[in-house]
Amino acid sequence: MSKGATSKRTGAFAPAVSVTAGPVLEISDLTVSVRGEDGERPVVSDLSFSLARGETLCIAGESGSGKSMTALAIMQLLPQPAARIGSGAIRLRDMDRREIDLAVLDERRMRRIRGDRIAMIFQEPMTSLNPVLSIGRQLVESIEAHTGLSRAEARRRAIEALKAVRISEAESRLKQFPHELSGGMRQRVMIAMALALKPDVLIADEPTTALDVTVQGEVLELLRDLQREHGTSIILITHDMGVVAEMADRVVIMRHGRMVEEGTAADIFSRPQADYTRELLAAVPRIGTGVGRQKSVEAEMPASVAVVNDLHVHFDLRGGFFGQVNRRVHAVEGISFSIAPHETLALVGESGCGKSTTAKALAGLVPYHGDIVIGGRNLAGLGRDQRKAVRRDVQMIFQDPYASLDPRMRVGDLVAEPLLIHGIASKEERSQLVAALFERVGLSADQMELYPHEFSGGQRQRICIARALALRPKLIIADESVSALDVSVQARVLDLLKELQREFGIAYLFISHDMAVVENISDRVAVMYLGQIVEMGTRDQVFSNPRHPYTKRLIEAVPVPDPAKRRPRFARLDQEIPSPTRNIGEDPPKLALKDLGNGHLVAVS
Amino acid sequence: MPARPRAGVWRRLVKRPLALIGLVIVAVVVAGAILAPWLTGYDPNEQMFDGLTLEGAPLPPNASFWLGTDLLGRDLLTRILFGARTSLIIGIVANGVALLIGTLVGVTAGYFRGWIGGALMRFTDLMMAFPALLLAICLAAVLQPSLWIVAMVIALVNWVQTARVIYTETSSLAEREFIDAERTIGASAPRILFRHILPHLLPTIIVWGTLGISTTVLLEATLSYLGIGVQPPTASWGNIIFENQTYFQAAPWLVFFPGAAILALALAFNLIGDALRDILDPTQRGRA
Amino acid sequence: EDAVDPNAKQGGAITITYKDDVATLDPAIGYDWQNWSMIKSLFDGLMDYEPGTTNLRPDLAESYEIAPDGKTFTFKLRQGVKFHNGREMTADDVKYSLDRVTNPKTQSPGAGFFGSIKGFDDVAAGKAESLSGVTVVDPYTIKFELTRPDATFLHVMAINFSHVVPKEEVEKYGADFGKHPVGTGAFKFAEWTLGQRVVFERNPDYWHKGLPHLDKVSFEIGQEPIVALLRLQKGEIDIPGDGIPPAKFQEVMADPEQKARVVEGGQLHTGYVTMNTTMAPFDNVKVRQAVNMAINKDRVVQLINNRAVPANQPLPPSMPGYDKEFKGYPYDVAKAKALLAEAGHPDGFDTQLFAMNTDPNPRIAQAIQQDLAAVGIKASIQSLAQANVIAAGGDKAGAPMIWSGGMAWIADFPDPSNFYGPILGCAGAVPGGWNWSWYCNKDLDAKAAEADSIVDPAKSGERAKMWSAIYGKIMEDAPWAPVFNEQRFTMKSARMGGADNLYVDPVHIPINYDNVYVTDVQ
Amino acid sequence: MIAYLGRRVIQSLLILLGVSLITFALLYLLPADPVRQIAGRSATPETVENIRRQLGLDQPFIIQYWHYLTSLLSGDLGRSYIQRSEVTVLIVSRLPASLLLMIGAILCELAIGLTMGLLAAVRRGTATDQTLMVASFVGVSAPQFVVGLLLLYVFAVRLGWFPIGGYGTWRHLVLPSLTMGILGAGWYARMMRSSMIDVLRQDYMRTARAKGLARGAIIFRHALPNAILPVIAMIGIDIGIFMGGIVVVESVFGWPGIGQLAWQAIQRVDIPIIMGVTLVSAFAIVLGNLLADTVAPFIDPRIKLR
Ligand SMILES: Nc1ncnc2c1ncn2[C@@H]1O[C@H](COP(=O)(O)OP(=O)(O)OP(=O)(O)O)[C@@H](O)[C@H]1O
Ligand SMILES: Nc1ncnc2c1ncn2[C@@H]1O[C@H](COP(=O)(O)OP(=O)(O)OP(=O)(O)O)[C@@H](O)[C@H]1O
Ligand SMILES: [Mg+2]
Ligand SMILES: [Mg+2]
Repeated sequence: MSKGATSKRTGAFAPAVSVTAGPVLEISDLTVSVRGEDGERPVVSDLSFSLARGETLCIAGESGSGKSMTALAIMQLLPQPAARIGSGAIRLRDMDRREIDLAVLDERRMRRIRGDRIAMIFQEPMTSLNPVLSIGRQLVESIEAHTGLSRAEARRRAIEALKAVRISEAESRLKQFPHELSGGMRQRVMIAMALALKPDVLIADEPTTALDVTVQGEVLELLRDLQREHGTSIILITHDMGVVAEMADRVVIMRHGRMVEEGTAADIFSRPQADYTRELLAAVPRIGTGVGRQKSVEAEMPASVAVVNDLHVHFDLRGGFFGQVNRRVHAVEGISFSIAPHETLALVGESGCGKSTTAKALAGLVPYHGDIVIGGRNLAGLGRDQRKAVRRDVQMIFQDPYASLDPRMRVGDLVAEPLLIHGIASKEERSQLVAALFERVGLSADQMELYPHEFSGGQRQRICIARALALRPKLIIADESVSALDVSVQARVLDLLKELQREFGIAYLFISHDMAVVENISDRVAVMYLGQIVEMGTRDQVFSNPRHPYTKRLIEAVPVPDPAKRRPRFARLDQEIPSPTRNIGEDPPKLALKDLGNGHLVAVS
Repeated sequence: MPARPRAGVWRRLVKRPLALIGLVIVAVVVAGAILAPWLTGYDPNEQMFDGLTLEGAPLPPNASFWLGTDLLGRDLLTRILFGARTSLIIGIVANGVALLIGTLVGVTAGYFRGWIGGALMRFTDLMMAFPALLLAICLAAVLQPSLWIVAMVIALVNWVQTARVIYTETSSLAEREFIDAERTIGASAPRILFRHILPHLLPTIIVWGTLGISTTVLLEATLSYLGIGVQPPTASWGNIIFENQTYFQAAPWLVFFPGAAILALALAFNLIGDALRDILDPTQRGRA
Repeated sequence: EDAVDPNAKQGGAITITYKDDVATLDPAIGYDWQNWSMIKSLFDGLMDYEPGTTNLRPDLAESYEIAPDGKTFTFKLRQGVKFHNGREMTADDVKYSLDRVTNPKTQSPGAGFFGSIKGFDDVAAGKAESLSGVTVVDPYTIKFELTRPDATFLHVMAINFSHVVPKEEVEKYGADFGKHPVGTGAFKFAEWTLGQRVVFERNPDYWHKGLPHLDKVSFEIGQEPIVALLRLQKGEIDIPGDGIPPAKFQEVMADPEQKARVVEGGQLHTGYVTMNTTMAPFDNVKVRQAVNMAINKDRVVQLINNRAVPANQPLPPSMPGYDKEFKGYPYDVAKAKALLAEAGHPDGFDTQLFAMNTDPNPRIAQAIQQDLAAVGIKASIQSLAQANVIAAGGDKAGAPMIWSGGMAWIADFPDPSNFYGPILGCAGAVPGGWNWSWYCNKDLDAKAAEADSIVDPAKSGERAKMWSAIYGKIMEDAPWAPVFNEQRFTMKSARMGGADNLYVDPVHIPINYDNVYVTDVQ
Repeated sequence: MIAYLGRRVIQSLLILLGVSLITFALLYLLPADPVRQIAGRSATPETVENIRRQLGLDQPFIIQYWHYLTSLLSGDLGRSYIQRSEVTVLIVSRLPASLLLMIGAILCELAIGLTMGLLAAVRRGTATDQTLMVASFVGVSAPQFVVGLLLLYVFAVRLGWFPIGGYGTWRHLVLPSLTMGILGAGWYARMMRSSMIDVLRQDYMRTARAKGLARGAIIFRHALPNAILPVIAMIGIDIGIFMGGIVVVESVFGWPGIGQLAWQAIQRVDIPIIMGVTLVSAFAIVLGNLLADTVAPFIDPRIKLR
């Protein structure tokens, strides 16, 4: 690799003919730095890799390792004016082997490259499309920007592109706005937009992280298909090793802005060289490994911590002339379960199926119908003070630890707050208790004086756990409590939760959409769909013998972190998940659960 | 590590040139208001014989009257200095009361939905529908104006925007996850309101407070301009202009200096408020 | 009939500006100084004044006769006078007009002027529709019977409220007659764009041949006085109706060319401070006298650019009955203090001074405030909207002191009695009345009645003397502190022609539209 | 949509009802007697009482208000005490001028404010940005009567570019609109800037750039419609502020609108006019808000009228 800086720069403007049939994209010694309050700081350092034609390169690494920055640097879309390319070259080659250095290209020329030669898909499908423009408009304009096509022709191309990403009724969809589509659909529109002009390179920055597993499967499948058809080279950024295993030809592992390891997918997974890679792989939860972790709790225990019977939660939507209630969200539609001490019940299901709502009902955050019995006392019949006392036994850990801690309070005060509210212990005792709690969750007592934003995500979640523990609850509801964390951090938090359960005998209601995690931690599993439970049983029953088609789909959709075990084609869902919103008076049909023996319940329709 | 909340606000404020200009102007005005009796040798209300020409015309700026005299032969500089008191009192009291009402209404309506919140917000809508100045004029006419009455009238007219803003913010705060988290540990409504919601509103309140001062000072000036503000001979920047406005051509200093004073003070508070908005904005914290 | 100015040119149009709206042009209702003279040009009464003077002369009446007892007035009407709608005006119209103005349904602010006509009380109380004292003798003769001899009656027949209106037009427009005025005057109403412009056109059938000179008079409304003057200087308008704004006065007077276009004249105006004689400490005459001595009137006059003369008595100098010899209270701080001490207020006292809130009144109030402070009287100023000041004045416990500016007495007609009745007599000292000093001296009321019963024009000198005595007596009691008499300074465009006194006509403010002309027409 | 509008109209009517009640009460408490103003200084007490009775002002508050409301329903705002004309006629004759002024002011503030805000946001952090923002603050902080007098002096008196006050041609409109518009322009510039900056850092803006769109398309097609929403909501509120502003601006420029009418009426407690103007203003404000809310979904399809 010659690095004559001057010749490279001129090469950007006058296409230089190179003899070798080199890669489409070649990045050499890329350094990206951001300016902060404390001066300039590199976030990507001396990064070099190349991308061959038709290849899928995965960039993996923990959060903040500089993956996105790399992608943005290629696109020349680094956040301005904070970030800039310090040095290095980004060479893009076309079929005629002319090469251009994107790192020094001026904005006007770069504009022609973007979208046309290199396209990009971003992580958040919900926010990556302009909410006020119809998707047709957004598709057509990107086609028009790079071709001389007439509006009608551009439209035809747009429809083709939508069809290519398997969006039904493509023509009428053009008129729809992003908010009228589901997350998966939006991500497919993004892909259609990116691929409409058949770019040489597609950069996908965590394209599926925000999606449900089932939808993720579909989207990955789609990417693969399209790559096969067009021979596009893909850079796929992800922190999910399962996705890496599923998609990658080659893998780049990054940490702290540097490349730690590079190799083929098979090599990385079977013969990881760097310690960090090994660590990363070890932390990945895998379906199947959870079995035998501990013996599953047998059937139902006599004294349940919590019993939920025929729980309904509805949200009324107002409309009509006088703003009367005319529609209703049937978020939770008659579910029943019980949790025993020492037991972990997992609640799984796709986004919007009512998991969080169930948790909130249990925690007393939303009004409900039906019975919730905690420690043998039915909440419905209690007065305010008694209810408060009973509620002490149920604590909750939320998905986003940052959002669930008041950012303006010191963490020590936050952990002490439940004690204060319930009038437990004197001031000195309290601070001792809090210090003990901090130590118990693996934080040091002198961190009590800090504010939430001064911690990392994993540490914050530990603070939330300490806070939940403060009242010595019998039941802790963990709503997606580890979903936002990096795999390695996730693993450590899960370990902590298990430890605490062993120690205090706490029961967990563990809510997650990640089947691998669920298999790892749960004793029993309940699968929710559209506000109802479609299957419930012990972990083994559900994972090794899933009976409901929906359960099967969920399990199948989980990518396996092993390139050798790539799944066969993933079955596509023909239609979107129906909405739990219905007009007043139209109640959804109720599913009956059938016992297949040993408490393995399955819905029959 | 980014600065802790609130710690260092002052330091960061003085680091911004525009905010610093604002602070300096406010400091000068406050000092002028406090030291007014000692700064010039004149009484603000003394109509001096040598303060007018024989034809009764005011004197332009000169050695003994630095900013000239007004139509009654009073020293304009002294009046402007004393007028600063009025403007500051109005700015602080009227605006403070408006802020208090607005915050109370906004927080209550935002946190307690249901009929209390509904009723309060409908009332706020109602007040919004009043043409503010017309309402102020009517009120000022009903309640015979004095400094404090004018302050109250302005407060009564001005709380509405604050209430709206605080309402929106409180309702979105109430939706935040950490409020749910507080509820799960059994925190009572007052505790949530005072310990968790109010501190978050503080930046907004401070910002609206500073921005509101300028609005208030301007409103007083306008009321005085229309002859229904602070009663003469008490000087206020607005009524100095009101008394002299027809002379804007013959004696431009009479309008120019107090006009510039109003502009400068309003501008100063706006600049400070704007800087505070940036500094206290939680989404800005910890960012570069 | 007085002669028409031989130099006058016929034709042309002039523009006059006003700040405030012209409220109405209904002669029974209009009582603002803007519409006062406008109405005079649209309508006529039985009597009028010689242009530019205060000399009464018959107008729609050809002649009149006063019975020796002074209680019966008979007017012979001019024949062939036509309303603008073409119909001839007759005695019935005169009677109708007076019935109308006194009828409470009309809500005329001038009804009180007709109190001496027989039957007035019944009409005012709504018990009768028609004044029994007004009789149509024949179409050209009308007779008035009064309940008491009334020397001012001829003046009353000259004020706007007695102007003659055609019944059919009043009935046609109802309450909106004031926006569609039809009279017999020199001009007829042509156009009214609310809030912007009122236009009069020459009445070709005007009975006074040769008048008016102008073809058109336009009034532009809503213009700040200062803006009006700027426009005058640019030649866009002819008369700034609100006068020369103080801010511009010196500039104008300093420029010989402009100064030449300014006409100065007296005005039937007095600016004064009322003191509530029923309220302590102003119930003590010494205190009131002290206030009179405390006010530095020269200084106040200086404040308004010397556009006034210091006053020492209620009547303005151009009013019959004005006492040139009267010295009044001198400006004497020491004496004022002594009087206050005598009255038991050696250290002064606190009180309130009300004033209207439009310039220059708050300024004048402040000057007075400073003067009072010098003798120890600490008066706080209540600068309020006109209506609020009037309300406070009409409330016995409302206002200790009021500066009359802006609401001050500009005479309705040039007769000394006009300064007495409502504002100094017992009749006005009632709740809601205009006698803001609540001064009620029964003796003087009787003397006033006596003076007003001297109807014989030959004895008018004697009557004026009596009035001088009355006002002299009033000044002894000092319910007022007269401050100044405003001078009028009317400015005109260069092309305006006509005698100077037409531009400071005491009853036509700002100018006498009927008689002025422009010089730039053929 | 229809249901939404229907509901909003009912709400608006209730608001107007509230406004009328409060204003009526305030005026009832006013320590000035309108009858005095009507009756004049020569009136006898009987005449005064007579007039009071005729106007119904001797009735208790509730009855007076009820009469006012019932005649209001038939579109009758009563007759002015001083001018003796129907208030409706007076207001209607002056409304066009005020509306014109308001439209002029809105155009001014939008044109100036949005341009400034857009420019500042796009040039964020540069000297242009700083200058524009300081300028906007000066606009926001300048008292309207001072601005008005200054503009009048410089552009009409000194330079003679525009007429010195008055009404009629577009040239008359410029200075008053500018005076009213400058205040709003300052706010709009600031709002536009922050809203634009906010939009510019949205993910979809990155998408637009990643598609290789031209700068103009990015700013005007992608950013502007998103950024303008809060500004639209402002215009509704603005009308309320304008209603106050016209009192001052109309008096400075001799503009024959309802501001002057209101001011003269307040001076002379001409209650029917004050009531009328207040109601008309409140109506305009309510209408403005309604309009702003109704327009919003056309700009942002996510907004549902509910
Ligand atoms: N706009 C910005 N200004 C300053 N620093 C930034 C900005 N965006 C990202 N950074 C910093 O750059 C570093 C690399 O961030 P980058 O987004 O590339 O991480 P990542 O590997 O994509 O992580 P993730 O998996 O969380 O998306 C981080 O330390 C981050 O704090
Ligand atoms: N406050 C609310 N008002 C109206 N609808 C609501 C409300 N909260 C939740 N819903 C609806 O209820 C349904 C269930 O929501 P819930 O949050 O329980 O889903 P979830 O299973 O937790 O999904 P996710 O995995 O995305 O968190 C969804 O359709 C949601 O839109
Ligand atoms: Mg990233
Ligand atoms: Mg959830």
